[in-house]
Amino acid sequence: MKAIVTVMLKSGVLDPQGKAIGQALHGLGFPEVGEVRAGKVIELELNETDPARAKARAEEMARKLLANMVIESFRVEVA
Amino acid sequence: MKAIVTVMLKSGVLDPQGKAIGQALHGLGFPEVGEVRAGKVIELELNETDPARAKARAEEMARKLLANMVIESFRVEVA
Amino acid sequence: MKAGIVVFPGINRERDMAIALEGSSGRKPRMIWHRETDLSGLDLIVVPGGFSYGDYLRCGAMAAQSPVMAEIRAHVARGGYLMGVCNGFQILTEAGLLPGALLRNAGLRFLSMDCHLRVERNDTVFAGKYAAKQVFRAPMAHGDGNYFADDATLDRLEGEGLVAFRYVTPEGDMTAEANRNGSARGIAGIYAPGFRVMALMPHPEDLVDPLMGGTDGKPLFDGLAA
Amino acid sequence: MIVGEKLARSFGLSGEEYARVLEIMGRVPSLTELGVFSVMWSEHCSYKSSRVWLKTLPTTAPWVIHGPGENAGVVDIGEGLAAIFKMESHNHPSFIEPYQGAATGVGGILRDVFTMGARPIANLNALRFGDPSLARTKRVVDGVVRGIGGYGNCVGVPTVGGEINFHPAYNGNPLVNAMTVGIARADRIFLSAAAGVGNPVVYVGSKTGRDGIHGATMASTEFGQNSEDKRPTVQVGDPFVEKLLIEACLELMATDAIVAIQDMGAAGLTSSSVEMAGKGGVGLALDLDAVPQRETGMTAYEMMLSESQERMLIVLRPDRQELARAIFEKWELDFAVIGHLTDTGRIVVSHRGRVEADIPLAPLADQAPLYHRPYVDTPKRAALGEVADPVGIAAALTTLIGCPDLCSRAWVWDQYDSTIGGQTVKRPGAADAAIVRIDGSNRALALTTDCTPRYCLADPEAGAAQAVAEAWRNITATGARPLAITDNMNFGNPEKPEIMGQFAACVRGMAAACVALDFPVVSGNVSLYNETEGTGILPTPAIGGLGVIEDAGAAVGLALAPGLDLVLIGATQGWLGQSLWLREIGGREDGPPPPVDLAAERRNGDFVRARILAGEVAACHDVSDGGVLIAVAEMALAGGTGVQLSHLPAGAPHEFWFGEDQGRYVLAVIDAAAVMAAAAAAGVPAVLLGASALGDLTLPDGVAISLQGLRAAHERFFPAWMAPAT
Ligand SMILES: Nc1ncnc2c1ncn2[C@@H]1O[C@H](COP(=O)(O)OP(=O)(O)O)[C@@H](O)[C@H]1O
Ligand SMILES: [Mg+2]
Repeated sequence: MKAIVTVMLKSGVLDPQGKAIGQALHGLGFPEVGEVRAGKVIELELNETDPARAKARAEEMARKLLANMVIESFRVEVA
Repeated sequence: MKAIVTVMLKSGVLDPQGKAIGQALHGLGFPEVGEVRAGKVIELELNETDPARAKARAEEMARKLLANMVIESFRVEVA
Repeated sequence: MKAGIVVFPGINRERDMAIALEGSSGRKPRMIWHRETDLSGLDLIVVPGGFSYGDYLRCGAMAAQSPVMAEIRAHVARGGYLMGVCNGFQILTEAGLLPGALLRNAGLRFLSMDCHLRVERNDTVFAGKYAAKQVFRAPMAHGDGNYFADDATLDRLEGEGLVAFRYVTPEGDMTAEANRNGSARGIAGIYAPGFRVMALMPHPEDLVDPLMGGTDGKPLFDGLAA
Repeated sequence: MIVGEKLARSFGLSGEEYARVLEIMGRVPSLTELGVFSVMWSEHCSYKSSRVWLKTLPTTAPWVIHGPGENAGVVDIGEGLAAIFKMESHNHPSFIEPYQGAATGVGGILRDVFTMGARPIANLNALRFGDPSLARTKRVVDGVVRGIGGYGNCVGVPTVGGEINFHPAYNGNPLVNAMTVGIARADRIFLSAAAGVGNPVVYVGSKTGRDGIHGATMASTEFGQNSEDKRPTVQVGDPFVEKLLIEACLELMATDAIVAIQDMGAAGLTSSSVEMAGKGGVGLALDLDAVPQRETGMTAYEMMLSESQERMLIVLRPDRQELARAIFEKWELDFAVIGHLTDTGRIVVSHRGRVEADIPLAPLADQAPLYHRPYVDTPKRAALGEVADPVGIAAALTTLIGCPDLCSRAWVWDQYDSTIGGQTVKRPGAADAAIVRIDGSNRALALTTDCTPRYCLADPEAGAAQAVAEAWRNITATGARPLAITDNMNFGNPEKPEIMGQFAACVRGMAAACVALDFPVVSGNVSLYNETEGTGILPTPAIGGLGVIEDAGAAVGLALAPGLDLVLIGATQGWLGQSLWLREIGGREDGPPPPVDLAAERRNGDFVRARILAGEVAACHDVSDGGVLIAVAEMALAGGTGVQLSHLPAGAPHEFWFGEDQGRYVLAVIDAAAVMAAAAAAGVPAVLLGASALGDLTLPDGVAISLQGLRAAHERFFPAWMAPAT
């Protein structure tokens, strides 16, 4: 199976990258852009066939390594 | 509307970060992890109500700035 | 050559570059704020190192979209000289003025140390004061210097003699260890066809004074002074 | 939230302190007012436990322009120039989030320096970590090093030096002390005292969010089991904005627009506005609606206490407001007039048409708590007595040179841009102090950070004197003249008399050394409550030293070349108490630390500097951790040159080669006889150790140690430790 872990800064935590991207997009002629948040995505091939277990394991990986729970939150999708 | 742009390295471009994450996960007791790819996700608030237009604009942003087509590919979801 | 240095927000090696250019030419280069559009009277434009726009998203991506880039393209089209160093190299690839891209260093860490570069050809204005195949030392300081291009592009670069410098050992050999950031085929710097546009990752501008540990970078600037 | 003693306590105020708030206000304070009192009276901002002791430090010299009390210390370095420098801790944030904690620590200390008008030219750091065998320690080291590099590299200030120690006492409390040095014209120094009733108060930089609220209070309490709960207060830095802020501020400083300027550090808008108005003896009216905000619905309390990074507060000449606005807009930074100075002597904070705080400034400052905390002296350690050598000299050398406290730090400094600016004459590892030339001048600064916490634990007074002496010695060993220090006093819980005793003794030791060496304290920082679940850190008075050398080209490094004689300057008794040999080879942390003879320190150092400036010295290295043989081995490795040692010590060889007696240097010279004669004439002990030659490091008994093997041992630890798991 495949698990996709998306890691974003928690709301309220300054996202300098998102801010800079938003400003750049304005400058490029995309005035419709409002808030921008930048995050990471990690795609994992898992040797696992049960979606529920895959999801639980990927969540464990996120908590242990992929996300920095002090400032980030994550979500997991499996496919 | 919200557009989510996911940017990944093209296959064929070495992804040392993904590889390092995979190794670290093995070391942490996740032997089921196979290939790992690391990418970026950019979440955009758009002042736009038409999903098709939002998607088209976000794709334009990705081509112009958010992705470097020499090394990366992207996908856009709107919500 | 009359030189100008383009300064994007976040660029931080513009003073080092000015010192090196002035040291060889005796002339102060013009500082060009990125919103300026008049590049007339300049023979050489330098895009120096730093963290333009914080290196957010991708190094050089936002600067490559800056209005001054159109003027830089016009300058190149007129036959003007252009040099990018470090962030400048990243910006020029992002802008499509040079092929390929600079990826994260293979070891995923910032690398600040001296490296050795081999001069691949010395019949250009940039390398003319070096001997052919000469090895010189230069400090490097980057997190994303891992040169990448697809094989066809790399073959074309080599075929057309567009590789400017490669990472080598002090003896001039290409080894995995000498190529710390993992660049394809050990490429540290490249030319555009015509040899008027050149960019490289290391910083010869920080080694032009015996007091700072050597003058290995000086020939490059002497070449540009003429 | 109901304002009362219970809430006050949760904000870190004691019952007594809250009673004083009630008295000053004459009523129950509002939430915002209570917030202002609690952060202003926190240990971090008020120095309430340390102030009585800090006052005893020597802070003056003819070359000191501004001592402690300003954002940073200022010394005259000649040619009409001033060096502005300070060190500051970011210990607690770095434990909670190592990357951001260290990064924002660098950002904060940079602002302290450029707020005074200086362009920052160098960063250093002093780091202490826990037991390397713990996984947590590895994560903290990795994050802190990446954070320091991530911020410093991006703003474009070279990181040129520092120090790292490991000890289990730092397991739950790593120390991250960051130092910045800047250069300004001596007649263009900017201060923080506000003046001119009616003058606009301007906010510049980044927008305000809910970052780090109560960070200053957090830095003033111990960590307990639930320190995880304090996590949402972590701030994220934006070095890109900091870089723009540096350039914008320096551009504004080239005009006559600024009356006063102060960075927003701990306790953000509260401490910057209260301190500026307080120092100037004026009042202040703030309108929080005008504050640039990143988040919606922020309250007055949140805005006053936010520790969002990369912000400054400026009092402007009213007729220069538009000029200033244009500069900040050019640099794409926020610029907002958020208030003006008044003659009321009060800070009045309004928000959405309501007065949220109205506090008299004089009592807020004058009646801030000041504690003469009870203290007990640290008991003296019993003398060590004879310690036999279980392994021999060669084996001990290889073990010691590879141990975490002595191994190569190249893995660390290779991640810091040390050459940017094009002025770095001696990079990390090249000399005992980093040498950074001043652009456009021949002059250079010599910079170092030093402290040996195990000495301070065993004897805080001698240990702190040693820290100052080592900083002075490291600068001297390059040929530079030591001018002044900044300090960062890192200790445990001051409410414990033993900890307070360590603090008091360290201040005494520092003061004595500063006086004897003409090396005053011009700035500093105190970090207390470095304890986790009742266990304190080693007392760590980190010293940041600054010196100047008129001719940058005259500075010497430690790399050895062949064909030189090695002369040891200074007396050797063979002191093994608290030595690394005793810990790493003998398996004991024991005995008193080496005594510090300040008169000998000065005599030896002045002698060495004179020899260097006379051009008689090719390389020089001070003798510190690990003793003479470690110093010699480091010189050999730095130069890739072997040494043939010939000196046969009178006493036990391991005591001579690994003892940590103070006040010593190894000089590599061409004419040993002349140097020895000059030493004899000056009353300075000198011993000929041997000579350098290509090849191995050979001991007096003929045992040869290959440089290759030594180098492998020296360079193994960090890369192996940090190698990605496979
Ligand atoms: N955290 C650090 N950052 C940068 N340089 C460092 C760091 N720690 C140590 N160094 C450098 O390593 C060298 C040796 O450090 P140290 O062992 O503390 O020397 P000494 O004992 O002579 O003071 C010095 O050049 C010092 O500046
Ligand atoms: Mg030191």
